[in-house]
Amino acid sequence: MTHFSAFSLLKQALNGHKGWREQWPDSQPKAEYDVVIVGAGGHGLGAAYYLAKEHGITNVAVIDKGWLGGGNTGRNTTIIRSNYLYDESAKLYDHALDLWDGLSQELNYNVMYSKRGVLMLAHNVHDVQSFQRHVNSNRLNGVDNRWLTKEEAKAFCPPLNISPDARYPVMGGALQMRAGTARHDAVAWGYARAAAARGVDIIQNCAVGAIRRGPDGAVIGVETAKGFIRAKKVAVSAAGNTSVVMDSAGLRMPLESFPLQALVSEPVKPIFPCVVMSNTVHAYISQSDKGELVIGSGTDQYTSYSQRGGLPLIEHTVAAICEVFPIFTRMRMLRKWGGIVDVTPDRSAILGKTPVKGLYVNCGWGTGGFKATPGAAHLLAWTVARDEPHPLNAPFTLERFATGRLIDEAAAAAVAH
Amino acid sequence: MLLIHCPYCDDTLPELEFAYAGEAHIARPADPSALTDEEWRDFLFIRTNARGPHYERWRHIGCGRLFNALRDTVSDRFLTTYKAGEARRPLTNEAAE
Amino acid sequence: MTYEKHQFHSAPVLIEDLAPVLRLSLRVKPAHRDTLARVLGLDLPVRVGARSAAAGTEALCLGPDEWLLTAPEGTDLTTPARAVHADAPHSLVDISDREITLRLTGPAVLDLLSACCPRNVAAMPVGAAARTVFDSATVILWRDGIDSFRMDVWRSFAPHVRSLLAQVQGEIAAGL
Amino acid sequence: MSRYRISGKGRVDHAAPVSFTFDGKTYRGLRGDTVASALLANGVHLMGRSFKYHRPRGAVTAGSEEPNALIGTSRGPGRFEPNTRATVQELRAGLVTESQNKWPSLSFDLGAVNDRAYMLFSAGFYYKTFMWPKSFWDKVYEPVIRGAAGLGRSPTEPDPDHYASRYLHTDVLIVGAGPAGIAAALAAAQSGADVTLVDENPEMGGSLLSDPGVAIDGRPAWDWIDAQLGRLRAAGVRLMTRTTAIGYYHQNMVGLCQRLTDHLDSPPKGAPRERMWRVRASQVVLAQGALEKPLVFDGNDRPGVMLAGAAQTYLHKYGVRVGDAPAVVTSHDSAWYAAFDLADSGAKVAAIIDTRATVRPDLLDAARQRGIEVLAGHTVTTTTGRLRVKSLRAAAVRGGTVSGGRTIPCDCLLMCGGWTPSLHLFSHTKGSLAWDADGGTFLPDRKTEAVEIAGAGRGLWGYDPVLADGAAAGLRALQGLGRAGHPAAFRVANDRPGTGTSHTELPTDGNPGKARAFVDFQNDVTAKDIRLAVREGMRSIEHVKRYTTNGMATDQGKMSNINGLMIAADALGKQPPQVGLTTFRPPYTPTSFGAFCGYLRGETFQLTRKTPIDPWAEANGAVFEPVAQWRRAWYFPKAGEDMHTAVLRECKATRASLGIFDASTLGKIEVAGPDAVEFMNRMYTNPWTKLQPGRCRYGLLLGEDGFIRDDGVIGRLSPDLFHVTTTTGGAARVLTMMEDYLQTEWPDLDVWLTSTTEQWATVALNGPNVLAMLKPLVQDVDWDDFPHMSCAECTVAGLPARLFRLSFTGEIGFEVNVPARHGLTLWETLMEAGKPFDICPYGTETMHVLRAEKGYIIVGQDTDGTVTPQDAGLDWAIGKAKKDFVGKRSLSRPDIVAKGRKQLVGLLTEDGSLLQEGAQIVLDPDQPKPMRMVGHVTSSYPSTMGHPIAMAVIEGGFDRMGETVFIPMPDGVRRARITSTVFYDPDNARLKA
Ligand SMILES: Cc1cc2nc3c(=O)[nH]c(=O)nc-3n(C[C@H](O)[C@H](O)[C@H](O)COP(=O)(O)OP(=O)(O)OC[C@H]3O[C@@H](n4cnc5c(N)ncnc54)[C@H](O)[C@@H]3O)c2cc1C
Ligand SMILES: NC(=O)c1ccc[n+]([C@@H]2O[C@H](COP(=O)([O-])OP(=O)(O)OC[C@H]3O[C@@H](n4cnc5c(N)ncnc54)[C@H](O)[C@@H]3O)[C@@H](O)[C@H]2O)c1
Ligand SMILES: Cc1cc2nc3c(=O)[nH]c(=O)nc-3n(C[C@H](O)[C@H](O)[C@H](O)COP(=O)(O)O)c2cc1C
Ligand SMILES: [Zn+2]
Repeated sequence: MTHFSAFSLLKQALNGHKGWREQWPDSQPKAEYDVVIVGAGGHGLGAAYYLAKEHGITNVAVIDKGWLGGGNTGRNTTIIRSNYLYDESAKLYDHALDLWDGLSQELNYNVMYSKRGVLMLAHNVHDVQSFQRHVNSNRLNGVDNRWLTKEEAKAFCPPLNISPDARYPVMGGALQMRAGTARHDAVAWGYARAAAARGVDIIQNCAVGAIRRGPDGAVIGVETAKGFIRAKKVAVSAAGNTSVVMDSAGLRMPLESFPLQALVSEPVKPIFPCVVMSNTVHAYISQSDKGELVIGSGTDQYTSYSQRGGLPLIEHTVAAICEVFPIFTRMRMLRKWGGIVDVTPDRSAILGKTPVKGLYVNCGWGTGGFKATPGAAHLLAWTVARDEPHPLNAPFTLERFATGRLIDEAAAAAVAH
Repeated sequence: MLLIHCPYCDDTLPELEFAYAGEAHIARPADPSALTDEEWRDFLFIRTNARGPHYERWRHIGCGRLFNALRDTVSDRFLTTYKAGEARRPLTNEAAE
Repeated sequence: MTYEKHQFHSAPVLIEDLAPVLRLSLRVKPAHRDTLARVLGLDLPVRVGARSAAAGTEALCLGPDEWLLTAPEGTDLTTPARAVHADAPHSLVDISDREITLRLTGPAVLDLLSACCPRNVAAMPVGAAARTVFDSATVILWRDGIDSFRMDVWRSFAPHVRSLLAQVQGEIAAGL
Repeated sequence: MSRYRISGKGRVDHAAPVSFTFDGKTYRGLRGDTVASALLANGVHLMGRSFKYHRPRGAVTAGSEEPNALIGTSRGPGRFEPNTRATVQELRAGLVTESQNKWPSLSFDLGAVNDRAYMLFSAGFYYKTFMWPKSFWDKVYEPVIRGAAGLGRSPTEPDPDHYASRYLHTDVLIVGAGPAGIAAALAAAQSGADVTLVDENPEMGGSLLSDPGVAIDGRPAWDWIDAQLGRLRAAGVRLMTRTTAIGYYHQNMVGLCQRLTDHLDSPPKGAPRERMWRVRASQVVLAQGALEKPLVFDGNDRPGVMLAGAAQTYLHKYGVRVGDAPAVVTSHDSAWYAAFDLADSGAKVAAIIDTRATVRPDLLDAARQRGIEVLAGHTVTTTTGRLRVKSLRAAAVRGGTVSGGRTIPCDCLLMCGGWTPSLHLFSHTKGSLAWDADGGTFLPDRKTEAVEIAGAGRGLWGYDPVLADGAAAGLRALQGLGRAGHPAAFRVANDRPGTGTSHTELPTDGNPGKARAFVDFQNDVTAKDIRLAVREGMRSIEHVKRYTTNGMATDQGKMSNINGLMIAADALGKQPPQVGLTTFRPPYTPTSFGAFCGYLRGETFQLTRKTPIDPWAEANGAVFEPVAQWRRAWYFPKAGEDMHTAVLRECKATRASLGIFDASTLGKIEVAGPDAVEFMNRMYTNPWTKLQPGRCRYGLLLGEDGFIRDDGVIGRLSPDLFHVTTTTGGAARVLTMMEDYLQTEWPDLDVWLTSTTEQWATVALNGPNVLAMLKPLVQDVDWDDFPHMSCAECTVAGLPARLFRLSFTGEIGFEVNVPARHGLTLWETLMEAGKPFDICPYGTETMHVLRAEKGYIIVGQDTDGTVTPQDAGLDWAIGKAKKDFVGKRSLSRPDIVAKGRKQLVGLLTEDGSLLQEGAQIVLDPDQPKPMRMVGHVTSSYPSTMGHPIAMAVIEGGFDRMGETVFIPMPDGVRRARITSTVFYDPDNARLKA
């Protein structure tokens, strides 16, 4: 792996960039692996990287039906934060934040993690109560999050409309300063390059059709577009498509897949310094390093695997943005797209073992799993390597849906992003 | 925005007049107390989440009725809709197209 | 240069509030529909959206077991219905005050409605009615004539609907 | 008139000059000009700077696909907008425009130092650097990178314009009004079909507007267009110009954005700026035409280098010659016609350079006749000129080798790399594409919607085939409606047929590593960048796109996709169809946010529901709070009072004598029918069978998961009639949930549900004097048999009413429901009648305090979707004998019956301070973080009892009565004692009074 640095860049610039090598090879499947990971999103690639790096397991393949990073990793609004309410969630996401912090250096790939601050707006008394609850809980959990008055919020984010006459007036907000964004594609590429350098095979354009189990019920491998691949362990990290993949192993999941849309504006000079989220109005916005406003929309009401989504939702999203930031009506939308997110009944992820020996699952991140990427990857690798969950992901079991120990962030607050 | 045929109104109308109501043909157990925790979980939370033809329910604001639909979740195309209480429509070749 | 005018009618549209009438929601299963029809002295049409009228009382079929009855204030439909309740169980609820009714008339009325009604209002036959949506409000839309509609809207939604209608009215008047 | 404007030529009005400014300088153009055509008429090619390298750029197109000539425009305060395509913006009087992405000026831009260091800024360079020292990222690198973002500057003021929207249902929607679209409309408009024809341009006619020499059916093209549009208008076809089809959604729904006022000198009052049309068409015909491809060679981006078709459009539509000495480089016949037309208009065409070794003899003849030098089998290896192209270097290509270069002076360079069908909208439908090797392009293949594609949009060239194709497509659309029509035929004279070939970068004898051969002009992506991406392992075209940003600019790859694909395929050693295109996404061209908002702005952004009593509250100085969609009176401050004093006054007045409260927003559902009681038993946790008519009961509703969803007091008015109330926010949800069970699980039950929320206005009266005040106003109630938790239909203040005796405050209380139209009258009557008792109107805050003192919960505040009845201390509300009700089974799941669940208790602070709602509770305040939290404060108020009260959920709270817990706040740790939730009148003495 060529080391990336200002120096190597300069050196290559002088010789016409001829010396750069491929960041990951175009691997073809071997007959057998110790671990096969289904899904080359940030979570799956990251898990492969940590398996190799932290657990010495390098006979690993990450298999994707398309191009790596082409799932939700490549289509999310990149909001990263950890100010979740419940201890379980706050600890999980804060673990991820810790990893985000050194990720560029660790991977030798600049993922442009930007701690520009995420401001979550409160628009009514209920919001205020709920955010205070978050702020207090985060403080005692050692998670950064503080309350801003509406004037402080305006000072932090000048385009904000804090007029009391707004349909949903801003009553203040919760600010997590450590939160922010990252360059989504670079996360997938950085993990892919670092994993490949440690011997992991990344096999693209190779759909996993079925998970095969042996006579004792344990996993023996996966059936793919490129043939059967034996595997001692299989970890499914297939985001929106989890139900389909798991079904092939005979496991039915508490998941539904919905289209979630996002959009960008034409690029403009810096105008928007931070990330703002309003769950009440349904507006999520930041400005990318290239200058577009990156705006998150909601999920369509029906389940779907078509990455499309309808117009009415987009209209409402844009209207919500313009309600909170009325200076933007004359901006133009450049592109909108959709992704498929899998959602659990309690809106929290499932990360752990399954009733099938040798089969692990990481799913249900819904509309908010990008921020978890390094954390989820790290914990998935741990769980697969040791065949037992790390204490941080131990609560995020599949069993909780039978026993009732739900981790319901959505019920406690509003939608979680 | 989808166009949906309401079997009660016998009319094809815009999605904005309808609300999605989840997977269809998940009957509430007659005697929930007889179920194990796992069986009860299956009823509560386990969903087919089919990729392809999917049995689901919609509610029409117009007539206030919940009805069943078979929709391809890859193309989002409705294959058929039918009244609540009617048996699951078979996946004919025609429908699966 | 050709400047294409769009096809809006810039003729005015009239938006008025109508006086209250008696409004009842009748719910009855198909097996007992005839009984109710008989005692109410009304046809209860079975097709959703169909209307019938007799002696000043009007019935609109809103769903397979739901009719909206309207009549002049003071009409007593409850007593005859109650008389057959045991044989023909049903529910008859006074909702006179739940909605208010707007009348929308004028050559541009279809433009006005098409601003916020996703369904094809132009295709609604005269004499039909439908429960549908106008922006985020559920409304009942009655087509009384080519250019004439009534709209029943829940009381608290009415200011919103009126405000939208007024905006569109202004836009139509601007002629663009 | 400037020397570039040809007098009398074009569709502009030569008698109507319009002046405008660009970067502070005033220019004159003509009515009908775009900013770009007017600037070109003034000899101005330099219109902008590119994104990364800040290279000087001019208009490369004459349409909405323009990547370079993006400007800021404004029309007075609040009406500034960035990134407007100068090639689209029509001139209007007083238009103010500015160039972008430059400092200090467009011709001298310091940002252009990037261009000197271009070797550093290779594709993906930032992923490889800015990592050390780590602390520099936040402080130095990131701010610099972010500072360099963007093209234009954002608006900074609210927009005074408004926006509109419409739904439209039509039989046939035709997108694009070029020859194909017009022919399709003529065919489809037969037998009375409802047809809509839209075009993004101010005029219909498409490429015919740039080809006036063509004759159709014996008429010059422009006359023919006028005549056909007249016919279409007469046939009732809806013709919409300045209307862009932005997106093609499910089931033939097409979004159109119509621009209404941006071209007008002074828009009529009340006119919206833009209107979004949501069109539902039975059949769609896409006749979008084709987009011309640039050629990729070193220096192909200098101002003055533009598409040949654009030059032809400037000439014919606007009467503007883009240069005096144009040179042409092409791989397609169509650019030859542009050269001929320019020559015929007086330009001295420097040369036609064709990459093809053999060219059609008639074209060669025509060039010879005009004295134009032809270099067939040649390439362009580079250009010169800083702010405008000065010369090019042409060289012969033989057997793949380039030799014998020669410099040709020119003042503009017209390029054409062939044409790409516009497949954007078709691709939105997920229709598949097929590679056409001959044309070197993708064509529409498998369709997923009722759609026809016609004309240049499916690879046809020449007006004769295109007209025929349009007519056939229109007819098929008509037949798709089940209607018949006649086929039409057109006679075309002076047609301009053409073919061509496709290229990667043009061959060169220079150092390809140094070539600045641009593929994506705006994002400064060069051929070299694409090859580098492939070398670095970006094998998927989607990776190439994201690594290089090719196709991600505001033209969304209209200029760059195919060229990028050809180069990437070449680098990968694959055929283009094996590599494929990136995904097309809406909108077709960038579309204003305002157009998406439509009416969803300001007071109509989202509806606000108000009760019949709201006007009184407003007139009497209420402060309001939003609750779900409603606005509710929060408190009624008197002069000088803050919220705290007002609320305490309201509370005390109610406890002492009489308070009045607007409860109209409570959800109400009439549950009627012989099986009503059975239904209630199944839905609610409580038993209902024994509840007598005339009595009410608190009802608790769970989700099937066992958690509390809603609650409310429910009255049984007769054996088969229940008056159910729900929380304000829960009304719609509860009704939907009940309907769902009724229709799907229990259709056999004879019971019906009717929402009566808005039928009734509800006024709550509470306080020790309520009976004294109310009794005289009530008729038909037997007071001897009307204890707490009773209900009756009666008359109150002469109004038909439903009277409930219940209490949410701990005082004797009533809720009077009257038909909504009388709500205000009732309120005013009660206010009058209450005067002797100092009746006090109170708002939601006082209601919250009073109920909290009494330990009543608020669903959604004290419960949060994870709380069971047992957790909330509402065990008593569960009908133990009932075999089943919604949610019952879940209550016996292992973790629900486990020890240590959080339970709802009261809290009293030891120092008498007020706790914060949402404050967290611990058992050991000295532990290190992360602390183990055992619960949180759900409700907290200053009370009428002289000390604040709070409710909280605490792990195992019921077993901790009297224990002390700790609430660590930023300013110190509070100690609080766990108590019962009932702080006020625990024996209910006041209710029984
Ligand atoms: C529009 C949008 C906005 C979002 N915004 C945010 C946000 O702001 N913040 C945030 O934290 N999260 C956000 N999310 C959620 C976030 O994107 C995801 O939770 C996260 O990226 C999931 O990562 P992943 O690696 O698990 O999944 P993915 O990146 O989706 O990877 C899964 C991979 O599995 C592959 N796969 C599936 N089935 C198979 C098969 N049978 N065989 C082989 N491969 C298969 C897919 O091709 C895919 O590449 C957003 C999501 C969307 C769609
Ligand atoms: N320079 C030339 O010689 C030249 C150039 C182009 C085309 N042609 C000829 O023109 C003919 C092509 O005719 P045609 O009718 O197929 O195409 P066209 O280009 O004449 O017409 C297409 C029209 O559709 C409009 N359009 C495209 N996308 C749109 C959208 N999303 N919303 C609204 N409008 C949209 C375009 O602006 C254009 O006006 C061919 O015969 C070709 O030979 C000649
Ligand atoms: C944070 C972010 C920023 C983006 N910025 C741009 C952009 O500037 N230009 C663009 O064309 N697309 C942009 N996109 C969208 C992508 O082009 C693409 O639509 C998205 O990754 C989904 O992929 P798909 O459209 O190919 O399905 C952006 C996407 C994300 C997630
Ligand atoms: Zn219906």
